[in-house]
Amino acid sequence: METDELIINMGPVHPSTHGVLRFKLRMDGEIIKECTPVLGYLHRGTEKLGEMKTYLQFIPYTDRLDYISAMPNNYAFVKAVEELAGIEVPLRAEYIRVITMELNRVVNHLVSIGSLLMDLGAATMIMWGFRERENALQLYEMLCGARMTFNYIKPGGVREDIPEGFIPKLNEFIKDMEKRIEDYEQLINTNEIFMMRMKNIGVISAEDAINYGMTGPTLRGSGVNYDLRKVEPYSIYRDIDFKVCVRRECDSYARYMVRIDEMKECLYILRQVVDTMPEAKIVSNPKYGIAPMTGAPSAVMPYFPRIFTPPAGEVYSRIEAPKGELGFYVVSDGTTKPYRVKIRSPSFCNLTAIPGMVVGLKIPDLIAAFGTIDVVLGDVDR
Amino acid sequence: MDPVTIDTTKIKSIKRKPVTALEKLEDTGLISTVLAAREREGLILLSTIDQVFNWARLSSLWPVTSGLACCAIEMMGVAMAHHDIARFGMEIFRASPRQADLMFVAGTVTKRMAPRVKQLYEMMPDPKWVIAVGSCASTGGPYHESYSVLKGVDLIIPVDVYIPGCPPRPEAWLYAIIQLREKIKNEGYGAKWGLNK
Amino acid sequence: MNPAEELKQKLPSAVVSIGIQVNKPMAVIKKEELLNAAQKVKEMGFDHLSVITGIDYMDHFEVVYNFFSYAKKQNLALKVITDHEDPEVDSLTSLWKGADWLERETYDLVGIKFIGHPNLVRILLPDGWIGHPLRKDYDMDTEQFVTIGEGGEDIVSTDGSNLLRRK
Amino acid sequence: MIANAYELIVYILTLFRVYEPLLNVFQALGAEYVLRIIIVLVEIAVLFVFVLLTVMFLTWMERKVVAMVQSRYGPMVTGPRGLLQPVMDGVKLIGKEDIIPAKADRWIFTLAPFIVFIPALLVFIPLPFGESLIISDLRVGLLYIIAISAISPIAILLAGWASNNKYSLMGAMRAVAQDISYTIPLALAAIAVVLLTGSLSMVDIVNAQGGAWFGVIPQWFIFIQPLGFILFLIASIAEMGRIPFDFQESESELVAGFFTEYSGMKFAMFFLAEYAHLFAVSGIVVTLFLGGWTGPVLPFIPVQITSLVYFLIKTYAVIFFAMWLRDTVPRVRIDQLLNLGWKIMVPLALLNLLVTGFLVTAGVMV
Repeated sequence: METDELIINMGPVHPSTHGVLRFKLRMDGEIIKECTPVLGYLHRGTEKLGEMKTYLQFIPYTDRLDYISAMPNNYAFVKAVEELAGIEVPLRAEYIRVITMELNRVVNHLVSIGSLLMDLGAATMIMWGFRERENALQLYEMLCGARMTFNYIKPGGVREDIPEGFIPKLNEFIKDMEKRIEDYEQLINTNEIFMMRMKNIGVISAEDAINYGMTGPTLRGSGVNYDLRKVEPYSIYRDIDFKVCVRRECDSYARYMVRIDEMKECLYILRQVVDTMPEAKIVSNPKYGIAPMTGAPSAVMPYFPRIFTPPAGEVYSRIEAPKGELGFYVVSDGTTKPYRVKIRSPSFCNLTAIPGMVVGLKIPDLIAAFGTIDVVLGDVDR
Repeated sequence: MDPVTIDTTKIKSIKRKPVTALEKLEDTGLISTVLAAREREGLILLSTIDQVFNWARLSSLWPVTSGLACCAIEMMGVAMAHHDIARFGMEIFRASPRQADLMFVAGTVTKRMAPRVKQLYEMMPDPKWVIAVGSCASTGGPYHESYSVLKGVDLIIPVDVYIPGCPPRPEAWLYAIIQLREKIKNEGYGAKWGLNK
Repeated sequence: MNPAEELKQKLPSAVVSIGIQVNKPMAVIKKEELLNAAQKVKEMGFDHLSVITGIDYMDHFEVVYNFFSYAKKQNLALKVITDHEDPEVDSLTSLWKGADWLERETYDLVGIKFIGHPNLVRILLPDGWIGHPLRKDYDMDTEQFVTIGEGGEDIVSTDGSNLLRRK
Repeated sequence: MIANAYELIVYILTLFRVYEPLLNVFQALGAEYVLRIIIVLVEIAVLFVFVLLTVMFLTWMERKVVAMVQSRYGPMVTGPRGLLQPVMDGVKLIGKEDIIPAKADRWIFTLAPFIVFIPALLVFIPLPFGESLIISDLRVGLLYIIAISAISPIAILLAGWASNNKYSLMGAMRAVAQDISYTIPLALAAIAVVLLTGSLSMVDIVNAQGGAWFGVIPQWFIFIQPLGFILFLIASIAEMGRIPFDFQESESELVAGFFTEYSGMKFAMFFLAEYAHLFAVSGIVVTLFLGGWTGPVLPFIPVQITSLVYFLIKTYAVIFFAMWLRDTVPRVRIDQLLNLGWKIMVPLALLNLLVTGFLVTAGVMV
């Protein structure tokens, strides 16, 4: 039976587009014939601002790219600058960075799973997710005073050493979290309706996923064993024991399960890092950071110069952010400001696959598939 | 004499309880409303009907679900268990602006989004209120120099309460909500629509 | 032998020079030979196109492609240099579907045209936006405003009177 | 034996020795029917106020239950424990601007909320809230209820069509598809009960469940008709349009479904109708399967009061179940829902009917 086609606009203000994304849908009844994402409603010109600000001034802007997991963004940019300038980082600072980043991965996946479930109609999970997220944010507040946008990682180290009482609280959080993940699994994993909604929805094969440039949990849900922390170990990931969570089903359920597994893995990493943390309280490179201050509470107070000039050159450096491969292409011309900053954001590249994924499915499936891609619009539009 | 004891009678004398309508208004610390009231000879006539309606309105502010950027995550944080704006009866986030009373402009308003935000505001039925959340929505914030960001949402729609912060802490949101409730409490029926002039 | 050298060996005509881009091998490719070289690179196992970057150097543009091979776990960067007047390079959408949006974005913000791209329109900024913001000569002083047309499309103008509130 | 609420009012008036003089006055005027009309109006007013209060309470309860599950407090500031919250919501909605979209069909757009709201109240007429607490014991009570509930899809379709909004239209289409495909298993499951009682009257159905096996286990139809109960419950939750079957207004897909464009009081009417429907359907579930208002008779307390309390307790248990369900499960997809309805529930309901018919004919049951 032939029916008239219906053009539906989802967004930019729509409850389930996670912000201001817009889908232009060509529908045949309830079935999607064509899906065109329209981006740019949150395009803030971050790359241009990168050319206008100094290296250190630009770090806060990286926080606001992927605002759910800001710490890896911080780190990705700082890593690029460090590679460019060849800065050594003290071991303790690397440990602190890994703690913050893995903690942020947990937070990111909590929000991701929560909002996925909320889009599917079960509002309870997001409440639970945010309850635990709040505990993690309190840890961040202890660390740097901010809840979401940290500006904590600096070239050559981190801004401050971890405060007293942080590690016990972190341990408490890990312990609590392990129990909570079991709760989530009880609530969701075996839910018949959830399975019906997620299995065989938004299928993307490994070849396609690679061809589209998808990365992160979305790629690992398609069965590609690829994690930059293992492939190109940066920071101290070389010394950490963890496994890459891979699922072979290629569907939304696989991507969801990868996230749940990764949270557990994160907690495992956190435990290790906390146990093996070096004692020496040096958290920034003396050449680029530390000015010894007498009479200060700790013997060395990190201090970062306002002006910072890496040598001319260009670098592309990438890390495994919670959403996938986050890269910064930084071109320096030897002045205090970068000549060009290009951000390779995971959300943008992962979103590329959506139009191909959802043809022939229905609007509820689009929401399920889109939810498991885990997109943050600040990261897409930049 | 015990040094710890605080003489409570003195404190009372310092902070006099507001009696008249204008004093009550000044007590809320809402500058714009106070100024507007002074303009009208310091008289705000609130009939009983007005009071009932104002009470109803401030008690059930339903926000429209419209997150724009970073602050939207904090908006979710405010709505969730830890801070729980449901206590004020505000947890009913309506996806359709037709059923909402309050808009949180939560995040950066880009040039491309600006007409949509305005449209959304215009779709809401009167009486309606707007809270500009974060420095982006208030002035453009860190993106003030950007080519594609609107420098403050008050350029396109009227704003009742501004919250500073990037993003503001949930406590700041709660404070802003309380301020808005105070503001609504003192609104005359005509004041909102300019009939008192 | 690093992949850049390997590429030079296989396609001596296309590669202008090879170098190192902070511990990642890089090859500068002739503009006309880009599609060939990319084909070869894909055959060499570089199946992941990580990012496309367009850089404005005032007198010329550079387009940098960063590749990664899942099998060999190697990096490779290709660089193409175009003139400033009419920057054009071949599109890689036939080889990598992921190149679609990356190229559109580069077109949008830097203004490099990709020949053979199926749908080369602006992606982040609305259609009709004047100038390409990431060029160094972009006019930052003229404010542009967007309004919504009858059919819901974006209309760009430098006059914001339709949008802005009367004070 | 007092049959219905009219007679109850007359009985109470007689008890206070008011009825006779009143009747004399009206008879003297030759207008006895006026008194009857007044009593009926009083009856309706009491029912209306009761239902409205219940609905308001239900919105509050819903928010509190959700909050409880999600480890929150829920409304706290307005009134004690936020009890005044629904009143405030109502007053606020009255004071809101009433928008009719420019391209909407004005008449139908205005009419639709009323067509939704009025049947939601009419459903209560043959529903026994307690011994003799019934407006009218219709002999076709169950049929009447099913017929009246079938009006709301039409109104929803009107609302969706008149709004001139794609989301509204899609929401309305879904709602109608869902309502139609679930009314059938609902009715079939109910017919099995009718087979057992041999009557469509709600009072008869309740009375049939009044006894007890071995003096302990109540003779509720849930024990005789477990499959029927489950089918009826699922179908009625689907008909109510609550999670996991809330397609008509599934927020993350269709913004607010068929009432996307409604604001102010018209929106409030949809809202009220929804909760009135929840209360009505829960009441029907209780009446058909959970023994209605039956329960142990207590000394010194009029049976009308105890039975009302029993009925409310059972009804609220069912309502709580629906709310609890809402917090724990995601929404199913529309095609999955229709599949479930037509391919599983209708055959099962038919099977249930068949088996019941056999057993009743064979004289095993009842």
